[in-house]
Amino acid sequence: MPELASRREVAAAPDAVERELTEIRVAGFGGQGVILAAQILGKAAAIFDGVHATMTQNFGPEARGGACSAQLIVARHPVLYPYVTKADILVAMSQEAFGKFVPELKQGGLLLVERDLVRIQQDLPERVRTYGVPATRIAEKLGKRVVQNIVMLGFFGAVTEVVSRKAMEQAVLSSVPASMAALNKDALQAGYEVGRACLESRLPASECDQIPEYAAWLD
Amino acid sequence: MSTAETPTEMPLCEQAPGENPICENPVEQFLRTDRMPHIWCPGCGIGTTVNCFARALLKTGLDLRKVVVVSGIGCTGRVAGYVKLDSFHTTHGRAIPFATGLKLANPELTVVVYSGDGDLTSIGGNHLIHAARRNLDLKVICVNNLTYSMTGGQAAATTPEDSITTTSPYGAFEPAMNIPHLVAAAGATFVARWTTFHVAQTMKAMQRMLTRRGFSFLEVISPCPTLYQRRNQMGDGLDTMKHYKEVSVSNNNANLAEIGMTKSGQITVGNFLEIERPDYLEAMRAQLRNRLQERYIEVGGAPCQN
Amino acid sequence: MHADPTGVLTGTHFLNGDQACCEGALAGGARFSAGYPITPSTEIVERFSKRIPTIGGVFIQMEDELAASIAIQGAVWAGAKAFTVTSGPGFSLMMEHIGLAAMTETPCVFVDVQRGGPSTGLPTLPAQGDMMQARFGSHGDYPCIALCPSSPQECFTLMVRAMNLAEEFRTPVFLMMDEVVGHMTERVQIPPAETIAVTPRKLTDKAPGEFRPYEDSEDLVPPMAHAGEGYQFHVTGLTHDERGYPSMTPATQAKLIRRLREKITRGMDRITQVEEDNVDGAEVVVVSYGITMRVAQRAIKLARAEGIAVGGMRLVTVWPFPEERIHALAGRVRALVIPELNMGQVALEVERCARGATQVIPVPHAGATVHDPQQILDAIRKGAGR
Amino acid sequence: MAKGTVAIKTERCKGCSFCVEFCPPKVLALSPVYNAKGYHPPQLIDPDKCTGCDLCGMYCPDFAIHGFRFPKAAAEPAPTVGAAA
Repeated sequence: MPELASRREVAAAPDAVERELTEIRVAGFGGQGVILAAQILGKAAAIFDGVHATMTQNFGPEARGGACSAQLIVARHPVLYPYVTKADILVAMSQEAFGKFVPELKQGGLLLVERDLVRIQQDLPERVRTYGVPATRIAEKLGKRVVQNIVMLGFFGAVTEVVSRKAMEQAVLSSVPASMAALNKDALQAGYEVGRACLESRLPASECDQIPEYAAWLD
Repeated sequence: MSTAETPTEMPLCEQAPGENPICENPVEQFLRTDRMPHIWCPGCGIGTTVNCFARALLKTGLDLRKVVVVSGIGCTGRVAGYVKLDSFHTTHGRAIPFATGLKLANPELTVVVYSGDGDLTSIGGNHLIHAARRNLDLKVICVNNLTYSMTGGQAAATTPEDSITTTSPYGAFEPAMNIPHLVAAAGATFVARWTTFHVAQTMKAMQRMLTRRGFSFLEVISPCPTLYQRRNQMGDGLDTMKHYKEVSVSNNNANLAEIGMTKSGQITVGNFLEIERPDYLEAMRAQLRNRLQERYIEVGGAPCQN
Repeated sequence: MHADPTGVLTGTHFLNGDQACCEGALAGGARFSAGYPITPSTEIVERFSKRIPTIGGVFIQMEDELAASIAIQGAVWAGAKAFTVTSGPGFSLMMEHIGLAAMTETPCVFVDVQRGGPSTGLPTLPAQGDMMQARFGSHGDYPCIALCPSSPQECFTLMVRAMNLAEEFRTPVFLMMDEVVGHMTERVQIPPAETIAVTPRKLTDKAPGEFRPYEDSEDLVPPMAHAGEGYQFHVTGLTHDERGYPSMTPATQAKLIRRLREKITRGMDRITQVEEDNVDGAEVVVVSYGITMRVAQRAIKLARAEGIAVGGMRLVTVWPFPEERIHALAGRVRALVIPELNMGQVALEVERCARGATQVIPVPHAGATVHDPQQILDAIRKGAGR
Repeated sequence: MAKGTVAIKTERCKGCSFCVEFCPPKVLALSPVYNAKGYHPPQLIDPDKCTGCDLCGMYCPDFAIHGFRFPKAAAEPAPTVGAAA
């Protein structure tokens, strides 16, 4: 089982009593598969990694156009409070989602963005590390734009330690139709490869384009 | 027994009808005789319709253990309490959805909804429309006495214009609902209207409904001498029956848009409509079998018990 | 009797509370549901409509909640186990038929996924404002059973339990969920069918003619019969005698209404389910239910970190209210803290049962989200005199 | 010679007169006597003409009267009954 919350410093009281958890926000616009991504992530943790995960999604009119988001709490112990208070990880798939949720990202947190759709125009909380992935572009190159969320999940899997690679793959395959298994597997693989290359290069996100594995998807 | 014995036959029946089987009223077997006499007023037509219903059941030869009567609230709503069948006296307006659950959970049942105009067309109007649309296999008998009787004779959706009721003391001015037109438009596959004067026709229509499949609707115009006729100077129950005889015109091919009830005008009666189309259960089974193939587990004759 | 394996999705799943509730209904034997779409309960019947044709049963989407709430009762009398689900405005529309089910002793389950109100309120956001409506919503005086799950896992287990309690007591049972629990996705373990206890319907063994549908029996729960079996029985929402016949006399009313109440009171021990956490020796006990108790647990941990002896009592069954438990508790603590997503409904009951023996501190919340644990922590501190 | 007759449960009768009015051979009339509830139940005033057609039975809202044919007469073709509009 991966070490949870290993990247993070222990937050200040009062929530220090529950620090063995990771709060994740996944956000974007309707049609990007944001909710499914969070669902798969939660499933990977709760079913295949055997830890605890609670996923909640924001319903309502905003889910049919504007910002749409899901919250996921992953923990060693049963999750009590089901919502994100301060996100350890924000996955932003759209500019609007980024703008809306970046204030809840905690200091030292992790920001994952859709490289082509999110421009980081505002100050981030201190010590936030940012990673970007051209998820939509990669998905299009693989043949179907709809797997952009799976590309993002692969990328997420590579740059965070929330769920194991194996659990992620099992979760993806058990959540998509059998006829789409191969495509989703490729999407996940592509995301992982780009993520790992990015991480290993130790380059800042803005310079990841220089990495051959990354650049290959951009032309 | 022979005709020669006739003179002694009749007094025997009058004194102790139970002692001679031939004296037994054939409808007795359908009645909860321990609840007689019933609550309906002298000259009320509801009992006459029940009489027709019992005789229709007798003629169909249906297994009475599988016939269920569901009523709503109101004078006609009390029918469920007097018929010796599995019977349910439900809430105001909701006999049809209750019957829907009964029928779908055990398709073997012959489900009769027996209620009044206020119950079925006003508070329960939406259910009437949708059951007709679904062509759910229910036999709906609507006794229409043009008013809310149980509550003391208020204006109903079916009250003809200019009628005096306790809530239209200066005469009703809303057009009365034309029920056969409504249910036909909603998708009913059998629609008829008779009056309590037309006992043989009423019985035959009931017989037809009981033996066919699909949403079947019968409106029976019936006197409410105590509350409707009296307030409108239309006499008693008998006067009303004579009035029905006088003003009724039988026309199976009537244009349903034109048969709305008026206070004292013509009453168009007839078996207006009988068409075939798949009922709800048939349509459901066909659709599910088509989509699910052998994975579909059909809810058949047996109730969906666990 | 155990569950029919056909309907049991044994295994470990990642389900939201609504989906888990549907699985609970199927495991509990439900083979009929009638519904009308309303957020945030719709996913329950969406799943049911997908699952039931391959299990053997019927789902029908009715024209409104009034229809749905009585169609299930028709199905029950035809022999099926049945339930319906709704939310806020739909729950209001179902009230009359909750009374009908209580009066006619029709075993069925009503699931209310609570959202913010009154009126249309907050269709997609949580509240726990229907607790008193569940208790007293239909007219007349009748008892009820209401269970409050606080996780998708419990939406499964408590739905099975709700189906069972309905059969055991021949009464409508409420599963009082809330939007958070309904839409929250977590791991749900569904055990093998043979380990899931299912209460069979209590049916008469008498012959037609000898059967009296509402006769007195030892446990005050009369055995029933199904339509179509030759009993030719009568069921009415009117006050009725043992034969099921209308009888509108003071004596019949008193006998019937007392029995309806008494059958639940007598069964209290089998119905009441309360979870206690470090209640012995506690200065303050937080009493809550549903999602709010999960949130409260965070506050409890924080308070303990400050050295306050805090206990927790989670009401899994809210109705009938565990009166004696609360009363006994009240005599031993400095304060009872009652957070809930309403302006203080169950707090009133706690106050009544405490009978002045302790301080009762409600932590009201208008809904739309859950409490900030800090609010509950403040109330705990106040109760502890800090 | 009567083909049939009627049986009356006088205590159920509410005196509506439907049976009297719609009897095809007009063999019934309300009796001058009262039943326990104060209604005048019908009586057979012209027994020889009764056909036992049971139209009175069909009309009766109170299940208080019904007509029946004598067994021998029942074998003969039944006359057309029912009220035409």
